[in-house]
Amino acid sequence: MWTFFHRLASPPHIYRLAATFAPWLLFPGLVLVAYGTFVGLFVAPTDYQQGDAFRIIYVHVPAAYLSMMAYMIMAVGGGIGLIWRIKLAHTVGAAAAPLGAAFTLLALLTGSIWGRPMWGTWWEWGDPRLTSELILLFLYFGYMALRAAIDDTLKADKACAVLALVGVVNVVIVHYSVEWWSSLHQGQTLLRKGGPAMDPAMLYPLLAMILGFTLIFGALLLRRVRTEVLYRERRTRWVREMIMAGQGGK
Amino acid sequence: MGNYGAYVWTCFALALAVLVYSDWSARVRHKRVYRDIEVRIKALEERE
Amino acid sequence: MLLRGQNGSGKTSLMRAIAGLLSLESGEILWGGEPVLQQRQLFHGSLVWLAHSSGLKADLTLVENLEFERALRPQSAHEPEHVFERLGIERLKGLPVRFLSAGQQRRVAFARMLLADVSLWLLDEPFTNLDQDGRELVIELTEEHLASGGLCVMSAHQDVDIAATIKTVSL
Amino acid sequence: MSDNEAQQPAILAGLIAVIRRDLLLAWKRPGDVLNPLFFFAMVCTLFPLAVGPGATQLMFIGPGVLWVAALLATLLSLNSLFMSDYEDGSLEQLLVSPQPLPVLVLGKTIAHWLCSGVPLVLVSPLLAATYRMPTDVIGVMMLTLTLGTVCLSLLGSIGAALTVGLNRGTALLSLLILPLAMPVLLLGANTVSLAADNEMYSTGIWALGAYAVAALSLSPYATAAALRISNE
Repeated sequence: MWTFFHRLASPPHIYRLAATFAPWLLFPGLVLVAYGTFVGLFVAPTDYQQGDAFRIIYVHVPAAYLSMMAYMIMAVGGGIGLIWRIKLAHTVGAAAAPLGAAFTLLALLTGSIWGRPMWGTWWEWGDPRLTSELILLFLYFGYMALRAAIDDTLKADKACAVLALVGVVNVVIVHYSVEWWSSLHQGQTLLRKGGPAMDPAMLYPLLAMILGFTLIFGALLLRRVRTEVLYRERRTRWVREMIMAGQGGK
Repeated sequence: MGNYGAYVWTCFALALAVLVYSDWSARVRHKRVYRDIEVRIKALEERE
Repeated sequence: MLLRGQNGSGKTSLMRAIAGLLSLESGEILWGGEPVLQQRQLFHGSLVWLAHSSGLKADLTLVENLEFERALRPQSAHEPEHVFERLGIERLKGLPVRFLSAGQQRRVAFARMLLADVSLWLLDEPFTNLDQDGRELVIELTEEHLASGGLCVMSAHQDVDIAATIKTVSL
Repeated sequence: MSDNEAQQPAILAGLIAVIRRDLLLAWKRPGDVLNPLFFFAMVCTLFPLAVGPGATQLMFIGPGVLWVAALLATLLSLNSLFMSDYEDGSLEQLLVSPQPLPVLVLGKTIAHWLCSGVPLVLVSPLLAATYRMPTDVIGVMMLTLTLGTVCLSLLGSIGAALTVGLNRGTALLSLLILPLAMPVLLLGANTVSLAADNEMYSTGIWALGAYAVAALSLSPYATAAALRISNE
C-alpha cells in the first residue's frame, strides 16, 4: 500500500500524470461553464426581487466556493505533508495559494459589483460574507508572503503548513464572529438563507458553473503542481535526462 | 438584462479575465522554469 | 568521536542533526536503539549541546543564567561552587554575562555543561575563543568525561590531542 | 554517569523557570515593556487630534480606537518575543532541553502577556477616561482587553515563531498576525460598544473567553512546531 502511494507520488510520475490529466479536467470544465453561462445569462428566469442582477451569482458563488476550497487544500496538504512527510502534499499546497488568492479576489470583485445595484454602494461592511472573504484574502497574502520570505523550500513548506492549519481554524472563527458582528448592525446579505428553494431553472446552471469552475480549477492546479515539481526537482537526474531528451513539454 | 446588464457583463468578463490570467501565468511560469533549467543543464554539459 | 573538516563542510549541520534540531531528508538518528524524534525529551535529557553562540542571556548574571538551566533539568550531583572553581570563573559569579569576555563566556557555557551532568556531549568547535589554558582545561574535562563512560562528539578544524580512544571522521 | 538521565524533570518547574527568567530580563530592560505602552498611549492620542475633541464623537470611537491601539501595541511587542533568544543562542538551548517545548513556549507567552498585556490593561482606564467612557463601561473594556490580550499573545507567539530569524520579520509578522487577530478585535471592540450603548454584551465576553481557552490549549503546540521549523 505504502509503496504504491510512494510510487504514485514520485515526482517524475506526478509530472507526467499532471500533464495527462489536466486536459481531462479542463475540457469538461469548459463545456460546463459554457453551458452554465449561456443558460444562466439567457435562459434562467429573472429573480423577482433582484431582477437580472442575481445572474452575478453564477460567477460569484463558484469563485467564493473555490476561494475556500483552495484554502482547505492548502491546510489539508500542509497537514499531510507535516504528518506523513509527503513532499507532494506541500507542493500542492504551494500551487493552490496563488489560485486561491485569484478566486478570492474574483469573489470580492463580483460581490462588490453585485452590491452596487442592490445596496447602492460598492462596499457594504455589514455583509458578513464579503467581510469574511476580505479577511480570507489577507490570509492568502500572509501565506504567500511567508513562503516568499523563506529561501529554503523545505523549511518554507513546513512553516506555511503550520500557518495554513492555524489559518483554517481561524477561517471558521472569522465566519461566526463576523456573522455575529453584522447581526448587531442589521447587516444585509445578498444570498437569502433558508428562503424558498431556488427555481430549478436557476439552480441547474449554478450547479453546472460550480462544477465547471471546480474542474477548471483542478486543471489549473495540476498545471501549477507540475511547474512546482519541475522547479523543486531541478537538480535531479530525471529532470536532467528528460530535458536533454527534449521531452517533458514546455 | 434590464438595467443591470453592465454589472452582470462586467462580472462575467472579470471571471473570464481571472481564468485566462491564471492559465496564462501558469504557462509563462512553466516555460520560464523549463528554460532556466534547460540553459543551466546545457551549460553544465558543455563544460564537461 | 571527533568530526574534522573545513568551514562549510557540514560539521555543524551534522551535529545539529544529531541534536534533533535539523530534520533529515533521509536516514535516522538512533539513541538506545530508538529514533530520537520519538523520544525527544528522554534523548534531550541525556545530552548537552554546546553551539557557536553561548546561549547565555547577556543581561543576566552568570549565576542567574545557570540557575535557569538547572531548573530545566533534574538535580545534578555536581556542586556549582566546585564547577566554578574548576573553570576559574568563581570570581565572575555576580557579573552580568555582558561584562564577560568571549573566552569567559565559553567557560560559563562549559560550566552549564558540567552541571547538566549527562552522558552525551555535543561540542561544536569548543576551542573557539579559548586561550591555551582553556584549551587544556577542555581537553582535560573531556578526558574525564570519557573516562567515566560518557560520550562526546566534537567538531574541530584541527586534530585534538585527547588521551582516549577517539574515532576521527573527516568531512 | 549518574542516574540523572532516568529522572524526568518537573514540568511545572520548567514553566516557572521560563516565566521567571523572562520577567527578570524584562525587569533589567524596562524599555521593552515601556515602548509598546508609550506607543499605545500615543496612538490613542492621535485620534482626538485627527477627529476633533467633540464629546459624542469621542465616546463613539473610543472603544474601537482603544482596541485597535492595543492590538497594534501588542503586535509591536511580539516582535521581540523570540528575537533575542534566537540571537544569543538560548532559543536553541530551549529546543534541546529535556522539558517539553510547548510548556516552555507557554511560559514565554505567559511572561510576554504579563509584560505587555497586563500593563496595557492597567493603563487603558486612563486613556478611556479621556474618551469620556463611563466607569462601568471602562470595567467591561478592561475585562475584554484582559481576555483579548491573552488571545493576542498566544496567537502572536505562533507568528513570532514562524518569522523568527527572517530578515523582513517585522512587516511579515504583521501580515501574518493581523488577519488572524481580526476576530479578537471584532469581538472585543464591539462588546465594549454594546456596553456603552447599554445593551446585552455578555455574548462577546463568553466568546472571547472561549477563544482564550482554545488558544491556550492549542497555540503552544503550533508555536513549538513553528519554532522547530524556523530553527532548522
